[in-house]
Amino acid sequence: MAILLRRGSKVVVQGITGRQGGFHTRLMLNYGTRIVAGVTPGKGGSEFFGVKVYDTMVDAKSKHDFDVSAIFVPAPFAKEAALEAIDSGIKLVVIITEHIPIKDSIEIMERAKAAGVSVIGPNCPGIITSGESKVGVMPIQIFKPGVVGIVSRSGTLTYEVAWKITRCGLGQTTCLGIGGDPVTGLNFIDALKLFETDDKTRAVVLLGEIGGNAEEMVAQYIEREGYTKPLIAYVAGRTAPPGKRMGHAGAIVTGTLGTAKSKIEAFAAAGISIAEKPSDVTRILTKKL
Amino acid sequence: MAILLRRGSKVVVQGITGRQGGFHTRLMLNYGTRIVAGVTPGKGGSEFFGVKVYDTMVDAKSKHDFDVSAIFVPAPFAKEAALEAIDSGIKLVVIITEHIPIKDSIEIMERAKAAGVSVIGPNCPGIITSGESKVGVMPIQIFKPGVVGIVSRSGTLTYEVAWKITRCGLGQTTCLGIGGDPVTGLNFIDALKLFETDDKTRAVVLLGEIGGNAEEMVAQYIEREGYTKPLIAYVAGRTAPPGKRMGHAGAIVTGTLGTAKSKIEAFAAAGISIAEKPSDVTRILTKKL
Amino acid sequence: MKLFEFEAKKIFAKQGIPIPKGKVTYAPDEAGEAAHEIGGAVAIKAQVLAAGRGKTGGIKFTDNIEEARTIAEKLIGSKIKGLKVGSLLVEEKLRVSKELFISVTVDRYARCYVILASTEGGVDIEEVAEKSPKKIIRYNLGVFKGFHSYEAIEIARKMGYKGRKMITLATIIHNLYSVTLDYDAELAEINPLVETEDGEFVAADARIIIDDNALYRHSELREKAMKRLRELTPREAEARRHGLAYVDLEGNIGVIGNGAGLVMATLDLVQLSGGKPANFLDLGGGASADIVKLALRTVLSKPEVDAVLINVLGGITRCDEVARGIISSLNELKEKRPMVVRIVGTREEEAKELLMNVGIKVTDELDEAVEKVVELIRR
Amino acid sequence: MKLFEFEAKKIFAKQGIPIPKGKVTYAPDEAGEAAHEIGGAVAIKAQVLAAGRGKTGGIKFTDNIEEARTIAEKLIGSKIKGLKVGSLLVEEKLRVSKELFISVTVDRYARCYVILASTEGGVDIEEVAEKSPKKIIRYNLGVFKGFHSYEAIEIARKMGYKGRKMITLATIIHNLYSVTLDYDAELAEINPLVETEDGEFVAADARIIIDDNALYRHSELREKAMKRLRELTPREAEARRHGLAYVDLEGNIGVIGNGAGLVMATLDLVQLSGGKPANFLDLGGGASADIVKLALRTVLSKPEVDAVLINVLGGITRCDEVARGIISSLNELKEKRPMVVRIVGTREEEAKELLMNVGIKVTDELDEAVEKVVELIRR
Repeated sequence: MAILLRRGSKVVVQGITGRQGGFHTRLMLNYGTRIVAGVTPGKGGSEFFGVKVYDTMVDAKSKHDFDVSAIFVPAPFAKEAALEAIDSGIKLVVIITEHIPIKDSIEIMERAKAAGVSVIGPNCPGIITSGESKVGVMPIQIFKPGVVGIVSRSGTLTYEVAWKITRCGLGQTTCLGIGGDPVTGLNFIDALKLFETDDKTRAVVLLGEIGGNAEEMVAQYIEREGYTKPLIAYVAGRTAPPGKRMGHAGAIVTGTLGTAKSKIEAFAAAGISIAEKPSDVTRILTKKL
Repeated sequence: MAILLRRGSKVVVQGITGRQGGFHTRLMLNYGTRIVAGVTPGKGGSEFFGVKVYDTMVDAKSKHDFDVSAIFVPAPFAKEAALEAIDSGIKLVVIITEHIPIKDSIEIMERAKAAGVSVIGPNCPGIITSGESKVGVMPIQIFKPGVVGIVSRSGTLTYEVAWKITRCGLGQTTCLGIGGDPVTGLNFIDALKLFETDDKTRAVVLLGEIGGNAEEMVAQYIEREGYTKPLIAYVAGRTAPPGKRMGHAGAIVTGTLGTAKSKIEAFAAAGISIAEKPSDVTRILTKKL
Repeated sequence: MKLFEFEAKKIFAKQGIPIPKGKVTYAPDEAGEAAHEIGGAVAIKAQVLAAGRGKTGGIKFTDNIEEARTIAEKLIGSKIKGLKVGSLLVEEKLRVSKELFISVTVDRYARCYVILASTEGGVDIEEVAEKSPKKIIRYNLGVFKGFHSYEAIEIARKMGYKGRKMITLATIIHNLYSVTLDYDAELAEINPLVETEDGEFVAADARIIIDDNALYRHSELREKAMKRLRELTPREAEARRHGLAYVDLEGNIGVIGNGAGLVMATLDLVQLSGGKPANFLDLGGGASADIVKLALRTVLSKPEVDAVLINVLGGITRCDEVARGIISSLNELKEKRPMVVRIVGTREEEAKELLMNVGIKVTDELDEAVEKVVELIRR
Repeated sequence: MKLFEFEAKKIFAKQGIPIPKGKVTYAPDEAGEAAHEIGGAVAIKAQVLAAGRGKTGGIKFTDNIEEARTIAEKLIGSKIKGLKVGSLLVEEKLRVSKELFISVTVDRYARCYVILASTEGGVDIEEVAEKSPKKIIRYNLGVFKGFHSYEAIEIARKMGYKGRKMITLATIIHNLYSVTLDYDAELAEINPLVETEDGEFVAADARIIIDDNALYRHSELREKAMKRLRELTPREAEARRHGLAYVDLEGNIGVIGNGAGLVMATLDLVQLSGGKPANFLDLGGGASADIVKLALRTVLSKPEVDAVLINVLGGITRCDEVARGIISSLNELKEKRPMVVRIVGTREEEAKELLMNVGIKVTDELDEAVEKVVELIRR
């Protein structure tokens, strides 16, 4: 089954004629992603690798039906593109763009929530359901259909772990980068819930990093609700120099959380298996499955 | 039964300590309106004619339950007061304040609609259910319990007609001033629908005036849907000098509508009884009932 | 408050809407100089706050500097649509390939703003709207939800534009929306928005009406509005300054009432009874005795007025305040012209007593009051 | 980008938040003059971008002009929390009756902004938050829905204020929210917000952090950020100018990778294997050959670096571009220090071939690459 994205999910690419959008549209098409339309204002009427390009989502929507939008437009225009996607009535928006101001992200998430739309990203590698479809920028040779779900805050770290999982023969159902920005759409817990109800996913890998309290919230959630599948977590940044401190308020919002130590301790307390190294993930997985 | 406002409807007055708010709070209390709280920022903790005053709607709400808010705050602060009322979860907001900028009114109506809140006004005399309760500024001696519903764009014209109806012995169920501004909350059609389902109301009087196309929309609605009760309309401004013209766009939005002639013709075409003079209203009513 | 074309264009330019090269002038020599500065063919446009200028000789073209002077000489001080021309806008003459229409105004019924756009702009746009409504695109929008660039692009696309031109047109549409919101306009309109032979868009005309109720938050416009007041008849100016809605009419019965609807109904009744109202005067809500006094002084200052009809239904307005205003102004003005007073509502009894004490009898019924005042005039 | 206290206060003042009378000074004489101008007792505050200044001697008080000079002399050029003091803020000393805390920042988990407010402000606010969390009011708010005056009033009321003081405090809270939104701040904080003995509120300290991603829409702040870059070490400055995230560390193994998570994981592994990273360097997404070249030059410019570990997992980043960057910089730098390259992902095959051609062998496994580089150092 996989989560969120399946073979045949209909995808529209916003910013399809841009440098990144164009490059990855081709790669996505090669992987088998069903891209039904593209949108770039001012480029309506043209074609791009056989995909019809429209000026607006409204126009594209009048000719096609789609399930997912992939946003590749530059940061200064990304908020408008995301709101356009939300207004179009789509149910899943994947924002690849990085460097989007936090204020814009907050507005995107606020309006997405009001409209019942799921957002992945921004500043994320996207989502791939191995062997079926990908909406994002993941290098495909790293992935192979299998039984492990991955959710991660970091793009390249996902590849690192996915590659090991592929090599050890387990393979992945869906891999999901939630994005590295302070404010993102879908969070770890949302993804874990989805994986829990997915028949094909037999174990889940969570890749966290220092900063924020997303990992601690997961631990709290698991401690409260439990989790019916093996769950392995890795946290990057144990030896990183302390980053910028968000004044007094930052510390108050997250409490004493945010360090690798705090996250790992919280995971341990919730009974989540912890990988010391990225390569430990597969070692634990093979033991558990 | 009456509409929207009944004996015992719980009312909060925003701007209760102001000149207008204070004066009319006393008159409303005298009439029997059940005012349960007042709000004026900075005056929380005081009392006003036995009504407790709070700084915010949130605070008032934590101590009282209410059905209707009456807004008497000055125009520059009226939008915030209305949004505060809408946020408080109240279901009916009556805005008496005049001179509210159109932009503010549009925002109020937009947010009220999203929240499922009814607004009466702004720039209106409010609403009175004869002999039961009033939320607004109508002079009470003019009204008497009875069987006629009145909806009007003009405050004093309402009094004129209500007074005649009282004198001829028919009396009123509910009288509702929808407000004289370009943008108002409840409109004629909303009010007509409510009166139609009210057992006690045996006939309805609609008082229109030149400008806009609210009357023509009523005529269209009645022509399409019919109306199960006698409906008498009067339009003021037959001999008024042409008012300011809203550029080309104004004419396009309302078409050739907006004149008394256009409104009266539309009413006639829809089979609505037309009063030539305010005093004709009662003449027609007594014939019909 | 309506803005002059040149004022509206200044706002457009500030908000990124392209306008023609041009200059405001107040004297023929200035107009000649402006034509010289601009060079080539120019349009000379009378600045009056009325639509339909072009059809009544308010816009002239020339490519001759001397002629520009002569045209200006004729226009300045002349009357266009009954309004005196005080200034001219001298502008480069655009090489027109197409005339579009864009406007943002209030949609009362939908309780929001509406954008109207058409590729068939120009003086006959209203006819277009009536005969082929499909040629006009209507797009509703609110304040809270806002209006996004992609919505403007969709409008420009529906107007049949593509590529760069579509984006440019969308930007103008979006900027016109910003003008409306930023300046609290009831109307912001470009008609025509010219597409030139070079494929550029330029606002050839400009119309903005500001919501008077919002002037308090636009200090610069507020000052302008104050200045405008000085240009009204002294009677109208003083009335407005005190918040009275006063309009001069041509009859001989002065009318004072409270609430626009009731005053209009009163005017209708006067006319229906064969009388002629001298004015429209709405005291507004909650008038004080002083305001009533001012209203009476305003109405009576007109020598044509032979009698006065006062019709007050007190709600917010307190009848006793009105009575006090009437009494004190009678004392002051030593007025001999007859007056019919009809007063009902909040503090009605007190008012009647006060008036009775000075010998003024109050009529209860409006029809009766109107008949009485019309009869008084006939005598 | 963090703003200095005096910069943040300038913004506060512009947005209607009361600040103490004060002056920024860069020399002892100036500080003396400022103290004289302000009169009475003054606070002399070192301007450094670090919290906890007060506890480490960065804030001094005096009512003597000569002493002000002396204090300034000692402070300017000294180090507070490892940062050199370049300027001082000389301010009137407030007569403190109470210290409050107000802050607006981002609530990541709730995906919105959060206002934090407490009547127990001052240096120990974090302790308050931990020990008695109920003493801190938290209020979430978004961008679209906005934050209304009545919400600010409700916060001020919950803080225990009434009447005029409540309204004043609410206005300050609302203005702090406006600062956050108008300036794209990740944090805008007043701690303490002093309630003076006269019952006025004054922002005694000020802290603003601007979202770097939003600098493009704040030209004035952007220029400031550019200037700040010049104050970094030349290595950090050049790296940042080109969008590289570079941080100097104290080891001898240069590390280059793409994606913060992966680079952090790499640093962890190096340390776990007994090595010491010389830096953190994230190429970001989609790095070109030129950026890779610059990255290598940056890492290698540090004499302490004995070997380099490159770990790239191509997604947006194309491995062939990385390979080209490595090759061209090696050609240019004639580098002798050993390099371990691990490269996987988009265009991996092309990259491996390119590197093979110049004799660089690519390692497939990260653990292996890390062990290899650590071993190289040990020899």
